[in-house]
Amino acid sequence: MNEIKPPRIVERAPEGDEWIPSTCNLCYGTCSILVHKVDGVAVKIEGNPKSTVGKGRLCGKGVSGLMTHYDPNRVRVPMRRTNPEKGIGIDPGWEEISWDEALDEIAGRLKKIRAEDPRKLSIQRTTTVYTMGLPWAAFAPGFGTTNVSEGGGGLHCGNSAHQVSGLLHASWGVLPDFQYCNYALYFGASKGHAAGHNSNSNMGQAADARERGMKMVVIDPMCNFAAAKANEWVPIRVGTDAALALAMCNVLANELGTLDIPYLKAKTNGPYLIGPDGTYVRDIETNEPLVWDTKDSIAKPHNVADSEDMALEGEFEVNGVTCQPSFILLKEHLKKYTPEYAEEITTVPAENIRRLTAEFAKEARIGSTIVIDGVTLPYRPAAAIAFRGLQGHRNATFNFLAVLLLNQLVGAADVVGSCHGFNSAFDGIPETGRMGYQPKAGPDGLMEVGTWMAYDPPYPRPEPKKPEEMGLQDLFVMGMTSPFFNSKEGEELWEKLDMPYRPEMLINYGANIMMSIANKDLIAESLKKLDFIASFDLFMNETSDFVDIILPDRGYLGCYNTRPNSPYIFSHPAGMGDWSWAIQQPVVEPEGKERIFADVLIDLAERADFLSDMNAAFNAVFDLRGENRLQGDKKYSYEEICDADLKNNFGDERGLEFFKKEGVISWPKTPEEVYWRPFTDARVPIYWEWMPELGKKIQAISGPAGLDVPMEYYSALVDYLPCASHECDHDNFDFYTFYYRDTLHTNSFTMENAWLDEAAQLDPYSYNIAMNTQSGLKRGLEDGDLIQLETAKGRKVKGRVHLTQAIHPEGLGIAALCGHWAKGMPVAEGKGIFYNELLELDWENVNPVNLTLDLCSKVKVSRVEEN
Amino acid sequence: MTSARYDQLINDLKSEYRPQREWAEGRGAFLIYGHFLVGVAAGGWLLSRYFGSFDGMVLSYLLACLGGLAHLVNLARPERALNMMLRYKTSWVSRGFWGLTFFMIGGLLYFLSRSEFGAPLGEGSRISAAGDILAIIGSLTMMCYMGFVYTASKGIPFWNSTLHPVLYIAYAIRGGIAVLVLTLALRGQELGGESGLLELWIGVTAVVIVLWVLEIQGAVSSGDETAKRSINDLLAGRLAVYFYGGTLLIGLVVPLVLTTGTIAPLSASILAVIGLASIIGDFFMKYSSIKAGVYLPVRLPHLHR
Amino acid sequence: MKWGMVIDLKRCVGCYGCQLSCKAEHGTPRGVFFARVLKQEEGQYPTVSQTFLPVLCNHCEDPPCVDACPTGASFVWEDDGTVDIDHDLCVGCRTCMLACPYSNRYFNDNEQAYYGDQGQTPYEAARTSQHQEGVVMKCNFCRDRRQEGKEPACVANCPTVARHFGDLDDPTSNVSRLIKERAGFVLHPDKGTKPNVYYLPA
Amino acid sequence: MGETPAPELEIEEDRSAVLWYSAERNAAEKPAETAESENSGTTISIDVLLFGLLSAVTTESPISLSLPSTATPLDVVAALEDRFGADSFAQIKDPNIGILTCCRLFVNGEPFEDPYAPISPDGLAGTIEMIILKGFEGG
Repeated sequence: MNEIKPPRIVERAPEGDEWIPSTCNLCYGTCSILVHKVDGVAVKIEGNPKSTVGKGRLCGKGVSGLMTHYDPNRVRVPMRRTNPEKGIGIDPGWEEISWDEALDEIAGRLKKIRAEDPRKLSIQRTTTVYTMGLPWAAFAPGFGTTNVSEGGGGLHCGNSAHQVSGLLHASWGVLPDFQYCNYALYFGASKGHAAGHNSNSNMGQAADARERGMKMVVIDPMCNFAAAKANEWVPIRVGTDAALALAMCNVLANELGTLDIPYLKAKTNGPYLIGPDGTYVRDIETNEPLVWDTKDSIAKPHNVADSEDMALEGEFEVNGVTCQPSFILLKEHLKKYTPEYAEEITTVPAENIRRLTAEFAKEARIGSTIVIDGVTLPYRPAAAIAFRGLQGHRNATFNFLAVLLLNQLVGAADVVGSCHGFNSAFDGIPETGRMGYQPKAGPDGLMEVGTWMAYDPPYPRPEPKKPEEMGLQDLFVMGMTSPFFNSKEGEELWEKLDMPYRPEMLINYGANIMMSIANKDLIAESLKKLDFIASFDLFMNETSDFVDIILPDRGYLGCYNTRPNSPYIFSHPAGMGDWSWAIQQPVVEPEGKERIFADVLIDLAERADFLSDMNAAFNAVFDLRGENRLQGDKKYSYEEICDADLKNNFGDERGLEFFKKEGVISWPKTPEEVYWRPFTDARVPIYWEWMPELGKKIQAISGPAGLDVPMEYYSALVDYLPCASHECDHDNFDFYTFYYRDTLHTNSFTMENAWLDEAAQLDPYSYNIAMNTQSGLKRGLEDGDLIQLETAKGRKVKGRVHLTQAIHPEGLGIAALCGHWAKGMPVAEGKGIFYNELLELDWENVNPVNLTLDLCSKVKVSRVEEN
Repeated sequence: MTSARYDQLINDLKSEYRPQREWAEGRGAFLIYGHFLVGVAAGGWLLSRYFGSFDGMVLSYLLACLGGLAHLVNLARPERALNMMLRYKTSWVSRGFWGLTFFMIGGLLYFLSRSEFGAPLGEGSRISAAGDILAIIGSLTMMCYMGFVYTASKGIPFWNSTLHPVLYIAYAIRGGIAVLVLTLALRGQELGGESGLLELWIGVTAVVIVLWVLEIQGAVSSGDETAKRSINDLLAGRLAVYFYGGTLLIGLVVPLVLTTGTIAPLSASILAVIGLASIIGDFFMKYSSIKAGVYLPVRLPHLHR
Repeated sequence: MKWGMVIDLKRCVGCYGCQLSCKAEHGTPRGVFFARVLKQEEGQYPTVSQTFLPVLCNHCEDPPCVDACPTGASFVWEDDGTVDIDHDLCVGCRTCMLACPYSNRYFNDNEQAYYGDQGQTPYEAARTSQHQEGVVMKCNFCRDRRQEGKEPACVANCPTVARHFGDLDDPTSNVSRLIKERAGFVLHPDKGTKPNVYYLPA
Repeated sequence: MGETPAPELEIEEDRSAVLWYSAERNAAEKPAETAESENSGTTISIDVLLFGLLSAVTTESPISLSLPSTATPLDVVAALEDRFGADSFAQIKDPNIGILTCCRLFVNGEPFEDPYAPISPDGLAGTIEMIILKGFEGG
């Protein structure tokens, strides 16, 4: 037995045996947990049964948190690089420094930049600990920079999923109403079967639904996770979901004719009259879009006529122009998407497309109602949902809209059993009514979200203008996380649009930028241009090669968070049941010199003289009122700010101390909150009238600067548009790669967790490239062979192939984001495939509307000889 | 950082058919040596006793000691070896332990009682008789228990055929003969016609071959994919070298050819070679069949082939 | 009294919650899995199905491992029929590992630290170090948790509530009812060990 | 309305239609309250505190303005632009929305959402805090 080094002796006061309530953050699902601490050491993590978030149970990651917390490879002290040369794999020559030295240097640079132009500072955050990172929402505005972004998360994750879910369902994403849904169509999503928002709670709800008899049809290139549990797996060529969804919409509208006419009249902009130029015909006085009142056979503003009398079809003369209701334009437009056309593109047989659509139409039970807790509601127990897998393509926006359109045609939107936004409406915290939100009608009667993840909701949209943000989101106004932070085009545009400043300094919070966006060389270039990078991290990862000062973070078992599940549209279970409000609190002492990052930010604000601004930002972010507001430039500890936030929302007797003991409080949801759509007088856009005009406005600014906007993406009617990979037809480039989120891993950091890594090594898919057995045998490959994938641009990755029947013959399924090469993560190093190495980060591969990155690529496969 | 054996375990757990390495690699190899030595010793003692070859008995006793030692090395906690006496009611391994214990004690008493250096007990005394009986009981137990250990291992389908115990008995006898032949050869004695040892050896070898063929045929026809996988590993896989080289060539072809006397007259040295080759053949027979053990994969019933 | 478990394959989504909550509960060292998740594929493209199959010791009524064990280290608790190992008796001969048709027994002779030569984490110093080395280890249906009135860790943690734990001798218990109602089946019934872990069809 | 639906999908009687129309009807009953402020003509004094990026416009803090009591947030911004330069607040203005939602406005510590509504209908003096809270999406 080789000699085992004793663990570092950390004096632990024998504090006996207690279970401490807090919140898991190995992913942003933020399930409520209880941590068993014995004599100062955390020895078990379990779910907190008092909370509806997880209901006392955790997924595989949640229970494995200890091996990340106590990983000996954790960064434990502040360090400064001594080797000025930066590059992949070049040793930065770390030397330990004190917190004071680190903060003085960072604060000095902040002061200089803030004097010149605070926007020279950009901030990059990991999505993993999204809600725990709330203090950044105060630090950045306090300092004065608007250049804030999620490391790859948004770009890969859900730019379009979030935007379109916001426009149509007033929430961050959509789900089937598991409790009542009888027929769920999954397009490129796992919802309740692998990872993502509320994955743990969704698993329970989806399992209940499956046992109750909900039929699941999963459209996915791979039969893993959701498709494995489905009643029917519909294999599909990668990235062609929109063609299938539009063909199904066509069958619904033009073959079966099973439409929820009252819904389309009252809840969509279907009745709005569209003139020859494709825009609304507007009332001369009120400028409101006009509709045709069939009772009085005259055009009236939408907010004057009764929806019941509005025409959805026909042609009319209004204000001297001939016009038609937008619905008929959509209905006609859909006709070109015949099932036969879709079969050609998607490889899904036409008769399956017709059968599935007929099943969906029948299960939707158009016209039926149901009584829930005494409230009569529309009953549409069928849902078509989608998420990251579907929208990870250049046609992201339309891909997502095409799927959600299926629900709109049968009225299955935010009612019982239907497609749901997560928690789009909330009455507020009992007794104080704080934090409540309700979707409502905005300009032109179209729906505005009740609440949003940030402060630029999807509607109403600002006007595109000459950009002053590095990500150019003030020009691409429907964009969210942006490629222009790191892409070459971004720099060229800053130049040509004479951006008043250039990025000089980056502060990173846990994001592994080198692995989470695209190929590593390109990202390395963009990082090397920055003068100074400071980074809060758990481990020294691939990005650390470019960092100047690394600061040790306490991690989720050592941090405060008063809003782990807020806003409820992000990480709280949907559907009927309870609301829960939990907190996150430090559970164990640090193993080294780690500090709570929020207090570090407050220190920095003090040293760089913007503490009063940061306090004002905290007041704004937490919406603190009365004596809970932070005063002037007084220095608060983050613990005090948390106490103020909780008292502000829950009253003085329920501050931090109350929640530290209680952990979580819950109260019941009402049917009106969960099934809010009939109670909200607002319409959703199924005809995106503003798009052509918006495209032209953007082109007017970006065109002269050398970036042309492809107008087919800015059309008012939803279309299938191929990705670059579909048009790559070099010979023997015959596989489409796609990546999916493994249930065992979160983004790129849990591969270092020894338990999760061990489980992933045993999993047939986690660290392998899944290939169809027949496709593999045809190429003389055997299960376990080492193969190489190469894109047309010459990007290469290697990995072990796993031959399986459970994948489309042209698909290569890879779990992301593995393939570490950093020495600071020895367990993770060399495990799995660095998928993003295959990706380019340029305008041809970015969705021109929401700036989502196209994640599929066409590759050539070859076996790697091993001696 | 990760130990090679741990990586091997992970790869094994990933593969559909997982080879058993518990009694094959690392300290597990000593289990094979132990079973081999104890088997030969048991046969050796009985046959030597029957043919009255004192040398054979001494050699067998030494082999048994070595076998016992090997078994101890196989144990991860040898200091608790005596616990293995407890569950003789159900455990074949425990019965084997008792067998070896009886044999060791019996053999010792037997030697002490009639050794040339005139121990007080003298031949024919009750102690010597007790020793003799104990040793016989011990070696019979050692000979018979071993096959049942494998038959009882439900996790390895290849071993579960009922022929296994008979096969191990046959091994023991063949080993015994080989020990006798070896001791005679070492004494430089020519093999007298009367002993018929060689004929007996050929007969037992034939029995072993028949049992082997039956067992392999049984496994193949049983339709049990796992057993077939073991045989595949044995005849065409990772253990083919040991099987063809060790068991067939050295253990069968060489001695058989030599016994015909065509190559060379049955001189003492040839006898020694025959004996040794036979023993080596037995070793590789056990070595390859034990290492060929493959775990029954855990599968849903309707998927189990 | 005979404890048994029912695992609903329609509910399980292969999240590894059982395998890892068990590991967290007992601090089992590397390469020792009291509970595991297997993935089994069936059929030809495109009519393919994949089943997530969580496995653990079946606590058989006629356990071959207990019969095979020479020292009595492997034994059956009289009070509740669960199969356990007395690590003070085990000599590490590993016979039981070969006797088990479900290969649910693991030999503890790997390094006792998940991060190898970087030493044990404080968690492992608190939990993993309690285990003896050179002995065989297995699931005992969380005897310690049960004595505190809790369900086994894997049952309590399963996010899809796919695992049910109860007394198979009591016909009215949840497990007995589920086995009857949903035609529960066992793995390798032909091995005659009378396993007490049942599966409900996917 | 287009082809007749396939036979077995016949909707006997659409019970949900009335529910789809209900919200619109409820909204129609409630008169849209447009409170007219009575005491027009008087002026109110307002102290403006600019934080974060906006504080780059001036070091003067607070900025005291006196505006008519019907002043709306847009009027405040217009007054500030008169003082500090025509497009000093261009980044937060927008023809569709008035003031971008990421520019948070607090009147006497309470958030103020509508850029077109009068800041203090009751004509009291007030402190306005303004700060730009930028996007934090992702996940």
